Amino acid sequence: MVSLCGIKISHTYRFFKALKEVSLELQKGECYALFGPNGAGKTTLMKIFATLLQPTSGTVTIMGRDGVQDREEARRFLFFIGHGSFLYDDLTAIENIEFAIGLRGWLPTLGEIKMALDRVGIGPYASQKSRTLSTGMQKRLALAKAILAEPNLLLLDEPYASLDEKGIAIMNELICDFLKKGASVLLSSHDRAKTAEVATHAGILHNKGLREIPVTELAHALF
Amino acid sequence: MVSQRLIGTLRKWEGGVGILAGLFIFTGLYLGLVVSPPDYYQGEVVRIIYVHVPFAKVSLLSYTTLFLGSCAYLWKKDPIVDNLCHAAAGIGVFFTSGALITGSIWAKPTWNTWWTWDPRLVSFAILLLILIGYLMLRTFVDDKRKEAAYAAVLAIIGFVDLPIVYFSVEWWRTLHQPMSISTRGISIAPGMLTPLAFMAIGISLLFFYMLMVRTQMLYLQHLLEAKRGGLLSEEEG
Amino acid sequence: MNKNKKKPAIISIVLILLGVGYLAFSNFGKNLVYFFTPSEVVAFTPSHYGKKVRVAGMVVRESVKMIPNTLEMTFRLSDGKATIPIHYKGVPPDLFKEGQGAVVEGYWNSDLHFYSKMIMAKHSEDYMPPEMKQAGVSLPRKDLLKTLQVE
Amino acid sequence: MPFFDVIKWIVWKDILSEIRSRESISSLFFFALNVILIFSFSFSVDRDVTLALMPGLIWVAFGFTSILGLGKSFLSETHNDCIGYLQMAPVPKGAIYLGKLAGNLLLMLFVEMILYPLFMIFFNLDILVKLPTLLIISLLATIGLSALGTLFSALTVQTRAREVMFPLLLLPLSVPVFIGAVESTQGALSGDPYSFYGHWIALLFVFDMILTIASFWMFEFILDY
Repeated sequence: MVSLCGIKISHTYRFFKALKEVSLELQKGECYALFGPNGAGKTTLMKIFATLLQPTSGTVTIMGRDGVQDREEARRFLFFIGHGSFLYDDLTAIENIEFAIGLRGWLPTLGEIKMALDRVGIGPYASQKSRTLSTGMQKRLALAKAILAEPNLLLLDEPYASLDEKGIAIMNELICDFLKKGASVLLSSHDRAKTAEVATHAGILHNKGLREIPVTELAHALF
Repeated sequence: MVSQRLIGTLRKWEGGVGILAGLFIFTGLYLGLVVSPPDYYQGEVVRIIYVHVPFAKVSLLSYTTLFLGSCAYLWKKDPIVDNLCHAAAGIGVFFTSGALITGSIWAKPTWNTWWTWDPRLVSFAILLLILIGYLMLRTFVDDKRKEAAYAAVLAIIGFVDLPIVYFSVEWWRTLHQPMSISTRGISIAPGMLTPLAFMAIGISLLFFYMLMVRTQMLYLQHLLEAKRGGLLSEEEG
Repeated sequence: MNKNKKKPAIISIVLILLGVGYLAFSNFGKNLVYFFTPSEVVAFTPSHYGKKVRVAGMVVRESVKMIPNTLEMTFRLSDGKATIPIHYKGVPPDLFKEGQGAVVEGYWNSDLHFYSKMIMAKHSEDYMPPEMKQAGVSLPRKDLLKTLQVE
Repeated sequence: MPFFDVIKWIVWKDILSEIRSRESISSLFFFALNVILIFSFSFSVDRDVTLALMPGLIWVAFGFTSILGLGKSFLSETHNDCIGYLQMAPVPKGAIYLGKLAGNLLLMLFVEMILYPLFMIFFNLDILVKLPTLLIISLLATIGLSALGTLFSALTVQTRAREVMFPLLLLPLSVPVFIGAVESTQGALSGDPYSFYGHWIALLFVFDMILTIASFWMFEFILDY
């Protein structure tokens, strides 16, 4: 489905964290959780999958498309929720969704948008300018976009950050939904207990390499 | 790796090119300043032609190198090509300002003005501004790869823009003698052409020599920075 | 570059070349005058008092007269058909000589003098030693000033 | 994803944001008003002199305004990392460029349309009859400025010293636009026949065409380097 082979980012790109060879493959319905200390390269790896960064060597393949050469094609299949909220401050929540999904080639009806917003629990704020939304609500809004975008690969960079209890529960529920529909999810996290609820695979980025760990150990093991 | 091979080649040839450039320039200067006759009209002042014209030609050569290098970088994304472009731009600033300064010095006694709004003068001034903007832009971008791509885009847009600048100013006003060496024939006496040819070859070789040295310098500088940042993997270091 | 970009790319390059070609070869460029000749200036005199123009011509022999105790001088500029009197204030360039070409920037005043503070010597693109010039060797290219030559 | 839909979405988003915040329009308008006021204080009241300087004044005012307006056109994209979303969107990057260009063009033209009457009032100009020609000149020159400005805005907005770099890159390269605009405005204002200044309009057209095409292709390397 989705794979990353022998990814390296090397010295010529002065300010990037170098990744030593990293290889990782995700099948349909799998959720891979990335752990690792700050600066281990989690975000770099996510960005490579999101086709925002290109590796110096190695290949990225998303749904059979080369993530470097055919990245315009590959991008149709993925959705990335990162630290930036991708929101335009002066547009309302609904308009932001319309724009974001419109760029992906289809326009959801108002009913569909409202339904997605209700699903993530921010239905009442649908017509508010997004600058008035709190960080947690912005994250939920991003999640509503992901529901409508229906990606084959969902990339979540620290999805639990700035979400409240309820938000985390919604997040995990939605991740399970995505997996059931056959999507693959790659997420990076520091919260082992919450991640253990959804992850099917886990790995730890350390010394710029990736070491796989059993999911069953996630909840209690110290690493 | 391509970079290593190229750096090896540069290191091998740079000495030869440098010595050759020196020989040509010294011969050219001797012929131009001592042997060649003064001009029938301009007198001794004409001798600045032996510096001015080669400098002007080599500024264009360096910008063409920068343009072609930038296209190649955007195509292949090879970092060493970016180092080459960076080097060409810096050297371009040297030759372009040299051409402008010697031109000014020449223009004062002959045209009675340091500067006139002539298409070639304006184009060169704008070329200089583009090159300086290019070098400044490079210092203001944090991410190495972004820096290279942005710089290449700027160089290409500038190169496309220059002919329009030239024509717009030509239409606006001009005061510059037609080019002496063109497809229409050569109108320089042989005694003056020889030193000019020597200087033109010598300064071009000087450009290539500087380019070779500077490209290696920039390459090594990046290597060093990477090493300091601990970004170098073992097999590359 | 993938296949569906090839056609637009070719069209783009063709359009850019057409644009530059237009600039280079349009008729407009050929009709440009960088400066007027004295006979043209004489022709449009009355309507152009006080307007800045550039005139190119030959400095008439023995016409240059310095005005004592000032930095001013007068001379006549000619293109063979018409001659205009010039009043110049400033230091003339080294290459300003009688019988040679000059470009004068200034304006036509109502006292029928052309007032100028700027003279540019126009030199040709021929470079050769004095002996060759005396021997009457002519180099292949014609230049603008030769067409203005009077004598 | 159809090419023109992307353009439409970007323009829709930019215009809607602008209508909501009125941030650019109001700042550009008051900035230009200040430029005009300073001009009117700096120059003599001699009508002939004013008329001779007018084309230059108009384009200095428009030029300053576009530096301010175009320079921040990508600023809204850097908030909340929206530029990252544009990069990841499965659309041709050239379409995003054309969308931003169209938005900027509309904004700049709107400001210029407000400024022309102000020039008429403050400098006592009689330009109503010449307005159609002036509008065509403004349109062509503004396309050229916006084409370069949009590209350079994307290029400088993610660098340090954005405010310095933007005019430093834009001004030298837009020399032909300013020469063409001033010369043709001069021709139009003085009532010369079209054949006297038509070539300047042609120059503006050629500039627009070449620079828009070149920037269109180059934009991809800025957004998706």
